[in-house]
Amino acid sequence: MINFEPSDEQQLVISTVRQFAEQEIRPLARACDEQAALPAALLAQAQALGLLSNALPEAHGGGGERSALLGALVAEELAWGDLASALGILSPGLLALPVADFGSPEQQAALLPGFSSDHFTSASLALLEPHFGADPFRPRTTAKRTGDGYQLDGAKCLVPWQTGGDAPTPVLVFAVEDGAPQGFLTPRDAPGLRATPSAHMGIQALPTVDLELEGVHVPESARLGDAAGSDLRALITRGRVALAALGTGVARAAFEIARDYAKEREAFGKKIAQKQAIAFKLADMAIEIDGCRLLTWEAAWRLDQTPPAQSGSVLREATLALSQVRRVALEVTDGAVQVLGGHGYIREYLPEMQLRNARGLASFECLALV
Amino acid sequence: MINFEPSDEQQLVISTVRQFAEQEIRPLARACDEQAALPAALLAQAQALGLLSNALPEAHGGGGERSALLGALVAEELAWGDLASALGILSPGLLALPVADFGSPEQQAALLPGFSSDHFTSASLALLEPHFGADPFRPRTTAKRTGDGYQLDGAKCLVPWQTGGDAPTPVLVFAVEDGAPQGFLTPRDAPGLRATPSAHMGIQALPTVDLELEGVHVPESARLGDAAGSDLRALITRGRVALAALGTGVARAAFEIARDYAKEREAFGKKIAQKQAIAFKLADMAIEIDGCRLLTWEAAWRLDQTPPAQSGSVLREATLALSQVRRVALEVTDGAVQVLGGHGYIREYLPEMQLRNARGLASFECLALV
Amino acid sequence: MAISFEPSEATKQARAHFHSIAREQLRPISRRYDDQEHDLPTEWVDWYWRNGRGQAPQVDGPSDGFVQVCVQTEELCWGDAGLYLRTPFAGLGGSAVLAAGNSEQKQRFLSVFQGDGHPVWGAMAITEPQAGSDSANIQTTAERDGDDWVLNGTKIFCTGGEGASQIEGGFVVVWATIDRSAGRGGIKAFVVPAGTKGMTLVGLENKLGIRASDTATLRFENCRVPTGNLLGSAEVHKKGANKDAKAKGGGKGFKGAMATFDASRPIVAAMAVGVGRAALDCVLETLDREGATPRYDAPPTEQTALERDVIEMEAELQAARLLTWRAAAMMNQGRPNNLEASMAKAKAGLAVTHITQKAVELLGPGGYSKKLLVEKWMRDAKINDIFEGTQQINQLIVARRILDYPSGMLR
Amino acid sequence: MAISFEPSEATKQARAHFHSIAREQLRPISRRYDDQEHDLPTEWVDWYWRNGRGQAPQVDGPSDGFVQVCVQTEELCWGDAGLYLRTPFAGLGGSAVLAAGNSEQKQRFLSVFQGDGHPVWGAMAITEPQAGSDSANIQTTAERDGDDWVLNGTKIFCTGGEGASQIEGGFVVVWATIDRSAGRGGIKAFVVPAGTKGMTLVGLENKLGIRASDTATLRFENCRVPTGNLLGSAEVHKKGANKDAKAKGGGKGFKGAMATFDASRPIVAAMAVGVGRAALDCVLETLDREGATPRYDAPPTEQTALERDVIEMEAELQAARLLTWRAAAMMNQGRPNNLEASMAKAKAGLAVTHITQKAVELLGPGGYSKKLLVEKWMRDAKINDIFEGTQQINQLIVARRILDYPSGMLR
Repeated sequence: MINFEPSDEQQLVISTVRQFAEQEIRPLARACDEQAALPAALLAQAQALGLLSNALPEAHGGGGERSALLGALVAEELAWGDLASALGILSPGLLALPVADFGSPEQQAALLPGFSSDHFTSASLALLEPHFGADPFRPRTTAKRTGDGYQLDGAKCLVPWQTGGDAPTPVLVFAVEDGAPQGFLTPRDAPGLRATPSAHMGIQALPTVDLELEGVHVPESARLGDAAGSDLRALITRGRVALAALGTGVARAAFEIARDYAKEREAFGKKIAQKQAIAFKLADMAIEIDGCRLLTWEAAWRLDQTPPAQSGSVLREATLALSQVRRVALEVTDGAVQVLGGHGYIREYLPEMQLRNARGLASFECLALV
Repeated sequence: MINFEPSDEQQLVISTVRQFAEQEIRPLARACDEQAALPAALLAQAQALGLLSNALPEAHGGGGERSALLGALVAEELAWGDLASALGILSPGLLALPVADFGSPEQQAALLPGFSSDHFTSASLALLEPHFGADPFRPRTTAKRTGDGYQLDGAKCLVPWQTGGDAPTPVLVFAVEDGAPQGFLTPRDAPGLRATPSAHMGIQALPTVDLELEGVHVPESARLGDAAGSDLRALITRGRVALAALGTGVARAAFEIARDYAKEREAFGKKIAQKQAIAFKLADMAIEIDGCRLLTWEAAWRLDQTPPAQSGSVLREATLALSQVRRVALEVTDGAVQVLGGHGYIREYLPEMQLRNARGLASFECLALV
Repeated sequence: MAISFEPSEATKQARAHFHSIAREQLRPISRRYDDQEHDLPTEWVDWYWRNGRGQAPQVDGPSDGFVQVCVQTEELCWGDAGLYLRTPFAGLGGSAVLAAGNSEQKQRFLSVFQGDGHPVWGAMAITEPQAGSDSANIQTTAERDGDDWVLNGTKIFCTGGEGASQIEGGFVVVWATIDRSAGRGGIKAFVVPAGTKGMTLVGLENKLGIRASDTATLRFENCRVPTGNLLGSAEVHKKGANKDAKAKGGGKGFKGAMATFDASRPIVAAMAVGVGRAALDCVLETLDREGATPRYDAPPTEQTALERDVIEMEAELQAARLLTWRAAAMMNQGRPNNLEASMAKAKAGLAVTHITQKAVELLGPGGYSKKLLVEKWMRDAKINDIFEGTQQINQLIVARRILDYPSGMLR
Repeated sequence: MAISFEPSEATKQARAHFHSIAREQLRPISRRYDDQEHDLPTEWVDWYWRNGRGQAPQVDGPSDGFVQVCVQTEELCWGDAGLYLRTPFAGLGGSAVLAAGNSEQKQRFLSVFQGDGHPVWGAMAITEPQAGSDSANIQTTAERDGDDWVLNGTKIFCTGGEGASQIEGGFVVVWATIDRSAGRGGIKAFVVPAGTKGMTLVGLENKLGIRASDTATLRFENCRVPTGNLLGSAEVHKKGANKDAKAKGGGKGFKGAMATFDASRPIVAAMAVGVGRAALDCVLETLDREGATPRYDAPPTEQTALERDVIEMEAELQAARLLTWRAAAMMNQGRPNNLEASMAKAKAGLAVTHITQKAVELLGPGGYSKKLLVEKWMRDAKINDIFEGTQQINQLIVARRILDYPSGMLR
């Protein structure tokens, strides 16, 4: 039966994360952006909510309640607080979820328990590449069989690179082996791997690096899923749903700020919200944001009807949702800057940051997963 | 020196054609659309203005004052009256102008004098093709050398097909000969050429046909420009400038109707033009229309700085102008329907027709030339 | 239950049922009744009336309720929106009777739609020549005279108004003021049966699209209906009157009309989605046939403009559909959906205007020609941006809701 | 003469001259002064001041007048719009003195900009914390006290306000009311020289872009300027007063400010065009380098999304540029250009917002990173949609003009 009302359990998760976003994330958002860093305490607090742990297999200490839809609900709320913080908080999933979906029993046993603990364990995934026209589905980074493993060569960019946690986890590098992309669990200190901090217009608080891989050797056991391998298409699909949810959250946040400002601010003797040009713009924002959320929910719900390895079959729905979100998040954050006028342009208010963050959605892939 | 003011001569042409459009074209526009025909008298009156004749070489009875910019000024005013009428009035140029630009002395002597007379001489050009993804620059219709001429095979669509005039003129068919498109002056009654009347959502008053060419034989002398041939790229460039000017005229007409309606119509105790949602929409229309006109003027002006055979070098500017016009004419006519509300949707007012006409601009190429 | 996008079995079966009706009954006559504007599409009207009024097979199990109605509407309008609007339905007039009528009135006016007689139509007449979407500014008057109400005025843009006013058994619900000084509070709805003396069909509009639908101008000159034809109470609540009293009895006047719109907007939005889907399906089928199926994994710099357009069209259509279903699902739960219904209507009207306009473009000269139906769908689609509240009216309602402004704060 | 798009020889030379300044002086320090917000870009300020204030070579022959100024501005802002705004110019304050000052005032306040001393700045202070674009609602007061005017109030978003208020020789033109009951008629402009007692630099804004530019908050507390520093007449024309009198003497108050905007809007639009072109050039150069030069003759179904984007960006930019030049050319002829200047400003602001945002997208993660300047240009560009009249204010002016409505009819 078609139903748009969250269940009590879904609603509880939404409320919990919304409160966390309101009380813990949002108040720090501006300072995080200016200082280009996320406080370890924030990440630890978020970890304590057990969002990731809950989704991991029970066999490895998790709650065994994996749901892309729940992931989308969580992502929207976190990003409503702040996109960079949300990406930081969700970053352990960049390794934990692919390992849960595709990892060999050994890989799961080695890596998953750490993510089910109360401690924030940093993790990362390296997919995007810096050359013009880079194709996330078909990386140029190569993996060549060697006697005892693989040699990785190539370059990656926009790789989340947080530190912290009990033990440094490997970065999951996607490279093409015999024409098909595969993931390789690569130690951060592997010889030949060079990480250079990178800076961007937005999501400044999320530490990122450019990676160069020159003759990086990893053992055979580093291949995600071992002999069976993994499906990049499935991961990108899950990444697109996550991004769509995050973008919806950013847009909603900017919309609310613009709405509240418009109801407060006077010009020519009236609240500016009473001007059709402003009011209709706000109405369009609200409509588009709701459309984005429903598209995202649908794609996430379809993922939940599909075995993780076949997630790629939902690529169409995920892509439709993300394509709307990319447009809408940009329009809404830009519109919010516009509604605030001069105040939209200064770093005292959040819309300028939300605009910078929203613009990144067009280039992101797999910066978070559901 | 950069100057946006028409000269006295240019202004005189604008005023003359504007008056003609206002007094002769516009009053008939609705009836022409409903009856799917253009009155011969209207075409004759328009011919008597000498717009085409003025542009043709003096050697063949013309005024020798070819100017793409003047052509653009004329086209905007005619289309302000009505697009289908404008296309009908300008249709003799579809043959006359290519012959003037590329025709051999014999072709010019045979064909041009008829177009310099006071009588309307119908003419046509067949470029567009009916298959999906048809490429105007690379037609599929073929021209093969035979012993004494060429054999044409293929299909064309949206071919203006007016009758009337002293003698039926050949239709200028574009076909690929040895990989390069060339024009062939093809008698309308050539064996193997079959014309089937076609109907469209808009420009209903302009008679058009689908053409089938099966083994149509034309003599060697039918090749436009004889051995030297012609340059389709040049013609498309001139066609795009003409379309851009026509589209600007359609948009301006719809804008004015919407503006006047909004100033008359009351709702909730005020003129609807006093509502920001309507007023700002009208403002955007006005801005975009002016932008379209200036882009069109610039492309036309560049054509006038270029020998006709090299017109293709202005393809970029022509394409930029037309791409804006295609978007703006659709948005403005759709917006005019919206401003008129229920009255926009009925065939008592012109915007619904202007919307149908404007939508065609996306598919047209070389339906008129400057 | 949790969020779910799985239609019930009944909805799936209804979808298949109405899809085949659309394909077999409507599409074949689409072009003809576009060309033959104002002709009654007798094949469709008779077929529909004879064949169980299109009723879907009964299925046990949970029902999607109003969402299923949206699905059915989408299918029929995928077939032909103009013919859909000419279907012998009680229409908006029927919705008004259902929403504001008493049980006697419901029986008297609506039973004929379940009867064995000839096809009948219902319609609603609100818009007036000088009013447009400003429905509070109604000039048509109803004066009490003995046991009758006497109506005087002119109504335009009355969808289905020919059938409802001319064919016996049908009726037009006419909104008129019984006290102009009371503003909205004085506006009431009256059921005028077909053939009532004093109700004249002045003419039918020639339109851009939905030409199979009869959009009528009706004149009321000393048109008498019995007092029993007033929907709701005759009590007039003036501005500033006690709110409780308003909520109790007066809610069936102007507010009743507005409530009818809240209920009808998801259906109208579903109509739009149907037309938009027709155009999008045609594009997708053409692309498949030409071996140009759009890729969802094209690298950013290699994606074609066509692929991007199609992805945008698909996303817009689905967003419109989901917003529509959400507004309908809220009705199942009896929750107020004024905001969500207006969102759905605004989004759907705009989305399908764009989708159908784009479809014509993507299909090139063929899309522009009358050989395909896409050009017709573009003309049909535009009505969804206009009737049952224009784009602007729906934006206004949404804006008031999200800003929490009463109508006086934002006009 | 006829319509012509051929720049004069002088314009061509000026373009080349300012282009090389932009490339050699501005681009190399662009990133640094974006990072080091609020630092004075001394290299640029000193270079500009020492090297003939950027003067273009003298060329005989016809001049494009204000169009040439637009071309020069475009080139410098192609270099860096933030640094351009930090250039030691008389700025909008200078324009106000030129437009509304007498010859003694022009000499007194402007000659220093041609002098041999250190760099100086002028600025204009209109916006107030509670007013935004509503410049008629100015709260800052000026009271006559003997031979002085005494100013009290706070001004925000004062572009160039640090230099103008702090560096000797500079000045801020402050708009204040001398009679609040007179509305717009009471608003007058006062020249406050840098360092005047009672004028305090409260702070500088941290901004999204144009970070090299000093956007100041200035407080005026019993700030005294001599009566000779009032621009125009002290006469107050109340609402409904004799129009002739208004036109004669009173035109230098509020209307004077507005006239300054008409004159400045084409320049501001040209700034926007410069930033937009920087981003577009970067995309085009990247495409050329990658062998992906956009085609203008691509078949409709094979055109890439990227090609269509680039064509749209090119067309939008050129439309904005031509609208800007048209508004400037009208100034050459002394024709009123209020409509055309607002059109240019509205179009340019919006166009370059889109163009720069699109450029970031088209360049992928690289475009989003700080390795390229494109991300900065996107941040810089957005100011053009906001300052010197927001998008909405310009739409409002255009709407009033095309509807022929006085301001009371449309707000």
